[in-house]
Amino acid sequence: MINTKVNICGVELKNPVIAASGTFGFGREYAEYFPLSKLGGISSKGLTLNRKEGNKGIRIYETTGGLLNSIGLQNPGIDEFISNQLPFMKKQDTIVLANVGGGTIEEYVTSIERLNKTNIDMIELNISCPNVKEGGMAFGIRSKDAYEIVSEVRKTCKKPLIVKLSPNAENIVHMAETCVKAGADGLSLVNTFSGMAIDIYSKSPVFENTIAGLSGPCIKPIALRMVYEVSKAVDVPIIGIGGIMDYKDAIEFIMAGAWAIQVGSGNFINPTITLDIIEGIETFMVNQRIKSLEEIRGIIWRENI
Amino acid sequence: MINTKVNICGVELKNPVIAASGTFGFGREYAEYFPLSKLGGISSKGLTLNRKEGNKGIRIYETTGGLLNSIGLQNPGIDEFISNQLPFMKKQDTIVLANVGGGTIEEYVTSIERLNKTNIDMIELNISCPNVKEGGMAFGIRSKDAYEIVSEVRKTCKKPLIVKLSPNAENIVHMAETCVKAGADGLSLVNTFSGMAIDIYSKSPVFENTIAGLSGPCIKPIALRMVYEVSKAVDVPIIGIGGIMDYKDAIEFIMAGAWAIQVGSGNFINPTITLDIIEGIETFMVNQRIKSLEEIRGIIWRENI
Amino acid sequence: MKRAYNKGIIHSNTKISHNIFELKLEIDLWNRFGEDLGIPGQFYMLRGWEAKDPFLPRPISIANIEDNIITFLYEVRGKGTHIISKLVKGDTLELLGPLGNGFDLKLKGKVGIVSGGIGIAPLIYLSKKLDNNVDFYCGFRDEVYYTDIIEKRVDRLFISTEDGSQGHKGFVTELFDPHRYDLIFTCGPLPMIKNVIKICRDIVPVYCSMESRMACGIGACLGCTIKTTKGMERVCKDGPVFSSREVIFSD
Amino acid sequence: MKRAYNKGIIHSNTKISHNIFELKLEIDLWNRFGEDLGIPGQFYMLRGWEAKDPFLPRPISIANIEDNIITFLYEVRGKGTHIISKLVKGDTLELLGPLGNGFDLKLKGKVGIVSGGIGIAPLIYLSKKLDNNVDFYCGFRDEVYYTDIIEKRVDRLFISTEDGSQGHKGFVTELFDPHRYDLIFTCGPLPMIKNVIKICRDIVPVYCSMESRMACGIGACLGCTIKTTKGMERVCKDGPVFSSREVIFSD
Ligand SMILES: Cc1cc2nc3c(=O)[nH]c(=O)nc-3n(C[C@H](O)[C@H](O)[C@H](O)COP(=O)(O)OP(=O)(O)OC[C@H]3O[C@@H](n4cnc5c(N)ncnc54)[C@H](O)[C@@H]3O)c2cc1C
Ligand SMILES: Cc1cc2nc3c(=O)[nH]c(=O)nc-3n(C[C@H](O)[C@H](O)[C@H](O)COP(=O)(O)OP(=O)(O)OC[C@H]3O[C@@H](n4cnc5c(N)ncnc54)[C@H](O)[C@@H]3O)c2cc1C
Ligand SMILES: Cc1cc2nc3c(=O)[nH]c(=O)nc-3n(C[C@H](O)[C@H](O)[C@H](O)COP(=O)(O)O)c2cc1C
Ligand SMILES: Cc1cc2nc3c(=O)[nH]c(=O)nc-3n(C[C@H](O)[C@H](O)[C@H](O)COP(=O)(O)O)c2cc1C
Ligand code: FES
Ligand code: FES
Repeated sequence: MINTKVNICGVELKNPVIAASGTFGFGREYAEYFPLSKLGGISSKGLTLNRKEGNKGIRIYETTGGLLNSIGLQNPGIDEFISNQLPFMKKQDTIVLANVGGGTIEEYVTSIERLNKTNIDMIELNISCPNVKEGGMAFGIRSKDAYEIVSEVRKTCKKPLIVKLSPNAENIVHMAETCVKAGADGLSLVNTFSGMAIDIYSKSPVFENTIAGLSGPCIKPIALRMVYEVSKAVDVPIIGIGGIMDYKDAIEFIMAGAWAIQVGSGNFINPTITLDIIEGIETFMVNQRIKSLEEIRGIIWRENI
Repeated sequence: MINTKVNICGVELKNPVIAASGTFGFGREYAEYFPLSKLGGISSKGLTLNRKEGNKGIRIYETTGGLLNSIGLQNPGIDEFISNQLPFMKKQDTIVLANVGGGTIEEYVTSIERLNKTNIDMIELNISCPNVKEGGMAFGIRSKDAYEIVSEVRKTCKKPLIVKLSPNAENIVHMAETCVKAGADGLSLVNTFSGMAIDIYSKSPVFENTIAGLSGPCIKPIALRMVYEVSKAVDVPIIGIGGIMDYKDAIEFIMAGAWAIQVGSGNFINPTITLDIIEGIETFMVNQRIKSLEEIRGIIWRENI
Repeated sequence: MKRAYNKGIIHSNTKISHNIFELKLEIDLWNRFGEDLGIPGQFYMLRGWEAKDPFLPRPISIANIEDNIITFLYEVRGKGTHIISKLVKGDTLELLGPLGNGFDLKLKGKVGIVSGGIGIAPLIYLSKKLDNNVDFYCGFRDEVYYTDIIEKRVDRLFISTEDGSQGHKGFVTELFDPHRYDLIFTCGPLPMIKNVIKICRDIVPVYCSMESRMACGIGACLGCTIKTTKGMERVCKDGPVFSSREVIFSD
Repeated sequence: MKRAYNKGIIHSNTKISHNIFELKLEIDLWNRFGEDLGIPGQFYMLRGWEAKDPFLPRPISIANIEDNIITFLYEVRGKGTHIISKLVKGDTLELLGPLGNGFDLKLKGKVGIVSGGIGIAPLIYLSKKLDNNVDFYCGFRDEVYYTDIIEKRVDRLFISTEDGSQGHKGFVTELFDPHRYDLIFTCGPLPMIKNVIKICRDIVPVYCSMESRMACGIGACLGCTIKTTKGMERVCKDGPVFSSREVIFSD
């Protein structure tokens, strides 16, 4: 018998596949296509204290093997999330992560205070959205900025605290170590890479903000390397993210050291891609006689496995 | 009449299209397919003071929209280059850049001393190869390490000095500014991104060195963003590199601020891709009534253009 | 539960004009379960390739449904539609849908339909499904297509071409008098839609099918939003059909 | 100047065994210029797609040349060969070549050819072009293909299958006696090649066609090198055919 369960910071996921923030809304649209209870977890659209309209102009632009997005954290705000979305999500028999962004430390802290009082399973602290000043990426570049926000949030946060890292961090390993020192219970990485595109006919950037966030299989080799480096350096659970499109990609992240993985852009290619990945992982485990994911977690670098 | 010429650090290129280091050998193989005189320039395979065998194991691995490579600077060494390759390259009526790597500052400096005595047109200082300890990437991550090597090389170097930046630099803008302060006449960017892949059946990294370098159109949005940010920050000529596959990509880099561009992985898809790009740029200029590349260089951010 | 991507089998894929193709797909699998294949104004996300370049599927409107055959009409613009145009009878193609809200078929009164270019696609199916009296105004750049079929379904058909090769020379908006209609349905290039709305303002309500770049197509990513009086609305889920009174154009 | 990528027009693309296809391509364009289409052991880089995924072209050996038709024999392994297997008569495919050194056809004496699986591809063409006396040993996993054609060209044909369904049950290397030959040509999986070399050591010279992952295919990127007594050599340019005395195997 194989067992796909993972326990992350005391929270048990039935399998390691989590729908990534911003690509899955609050699950409602996908619930039309499959029972969300199949998922290990769902990370909510990035939330800010107050509702946000998001960015103007073009928000999506396809690139080779991926896409640039500049959504700008359009979201209904924490209160509206808590009253209208969270109850739906919690009914789905899957783990729910609240992905929290913000502009100031106070804003983050207030959001967390309100989430403390709910039955949310985990917080995913987004210090890495490149698309809005208030997305927190300012906190995600230099380790010392991250230290400040994570340690403040930690003081307030009563839920397991996952910090979501930006691949644009100056030094991803140092960033990871700093966040753990500041109190993170786990880390998820990566968010989108800062990228851009130019419309050569209008001679101007495609996006109003010029810079947008790159995701999809194009970034996978870099994301995998970062997950590998971070897993080796810190002792908390790691959630691997970046260009995961099939079970093979997922297994690569787990072998690099990830405890669980998130699927983002892949959902756009097929709304039931997460089911294929879950099934693929199970079949792989059966064929390879792997009983639990622990057996292969970090297997490429861990000694005595 | 359109004019595709660019003058970089006093060296005139007949057009802005340069074959990127490591993807074009010393030009010999491509000379079987087209007259190299069509090119703006050629950057040699990365050279080290002494010959190198390069890395063992798999050296090439395809990824979505690109490839990972771990060649490991296989090259015949500076002296052999000067006696057997440079004369051939200089006969091609195109600008020749010597791409120089190294392990120690002394090694770099000695290589440069020998190149000083040749008719090479420019030096491209490679402080960014991720595939060997001696590739210089150690110098390409932290600005202060780069300052040390670039300023030492500058003292010796009698040729126009282009420093090739790594996208893995902690802060690409600060790195660029530092290299200019240290004496770089121009900058080229980007080299490959540190990435990796895992063979899930053998449960081990695909590459013997674990980490390899990612290139190709997958990285273009990130490379373009870096060229944009660096162009805005420094006043020296910038050569844009990263995933350029057609004239549209090339024009994007120029509009982001590049003076010239390099084509790397694109050569693998078609050995005459550089000709298509040169022709495409010309046609675009004619259709858009652009007389010289200066008119559009950095047009997305430059004022008063 | 809705079915996610299904395979459609290509019945025909015919070039009907310069750069314009008519694609007929046979749907067997999921119609067996009696699901609705879609109403006018709804669309499908199409993937005619297995690789990850192009990355995203492409939204294409339903131009007709007959038995188990869905007809799409598409213009080859970039690489996605180019790949689809190369497919031949028997090839398969993945599709997700029907998606979006569609046109409201229950509105009463005399209808004016205004199309520009390939914007005609959803309006062809609309003209079939409406019980109202309909006049159809269609503008083309040069070559005219599909008008023979529409002509039989509507009271009056007006054609314009920019080069004057057929019908009125100029824009289709120059042809029609908003006062003659109780409602207007339109689809086409943004400048045309804006112009139709301008002409109809305070005279007759306009329902327009909007375009936007899409990623998920089902309302989850917020990539396709447009500004409306109700806030940022998703073209793929809240639209693609919007009342002109809702849409806020940026300029 | 050599021509870079040229379009080949597919004449046929036939499944001849489980996962094995025979592709015949018509070459008109560049043969007009009288260029050589290639000798046994040479290969082409094939691209059967315009998009950037898959990114790299795929090296495939020449299995035959007749008039302007090149035949390739390929096994569907991953996405590149999968896409190529979907192409039909009339489709075009980009190809670069001929590339590599090829087998030396001027060597004298009795030849033993040893193939494993799809490694048979270049050896089919070789068996046609050699004037020597040839015995051909071909090993397959289960299904046997192309042996009827080879049989007519050689003195003796030996077949082995791993499952014993045809010919000798087991490996092809168990069949042959190196003492009977003046030279051996071989192509197949690495373990087989190593075994052939081991059996022939100090008895008869072996020339083997080596495989390696390739990027440029023309000798510029140094991605496909193998270790040899002359240093790191490029499979695409210095090979793919090497003397067994040159190749240094890592284990
Ligand atoms: C709801 C909806 C219904 C549609 N119905 C039809 C239809 O029935 N027939 C039809 O021919 N087209 C239709 N379109 C437009 C069609 O989706 C685009 O033409 C197609 O996605 C272009 O893909 P491509 O790969 O060929 O071009 P790309 O290479 O992606 O781009 C080519 C050009 O098209 C533009 N473009 C790309 N995607 C979009 C988009 N989503 N919206 C607007 N412009 C875009 C780009 O700016 C670019 O200039 C519809 C779009 C939407 C949103
Ligand atoms: C000089 C040369 C001649 C060849 N001739 C033939 C031929 O005539 N017929 C034929 O069927 N095959 C031939 N091959 C092998 C063929 O190139 C690979 O099978 C093909 O590239 C796989 O592509 P893919 O996209 O289908 O598989 P991928 O998805 O790229 O990979 C599938 C599997 O194949 C392996 N693989 C990928 N590329 C190579 C490679 N270059 N060498 C070895 N293993 C690889 C991978 O490890 C993977 O397990 C030749 C290879 C070389 C180097
Ligand atoms: C359209 C879109 C919106 C996103 N919104 C958020 C967000 O609100 N919060 C967040 O932490 N990450 C957000 N992300 C990042 C993803 O969660 C994920 O980290 C990233 O896309 C990389 O994974 P992928 O390659 O699987 O898409 C978004 C990504 C996309 C494509
Ligand atoms: C196979 C290969 C070998 C390379 N070798 C070198 C090298 O020796 N020196 C160097 O500066 N860059 C080297 N590069 C990096 C390229 O010059 C270029 O910076 C990078 O590939 C990004 O451009 P691209 O996306 O167009 O390939 C190499 C790249 C590849 C793919
Ligand atoms: S395309 Fe994702 S919300 Fe419309
Ligand atoms: S594939 Fe580039 S050198 Fe052989």
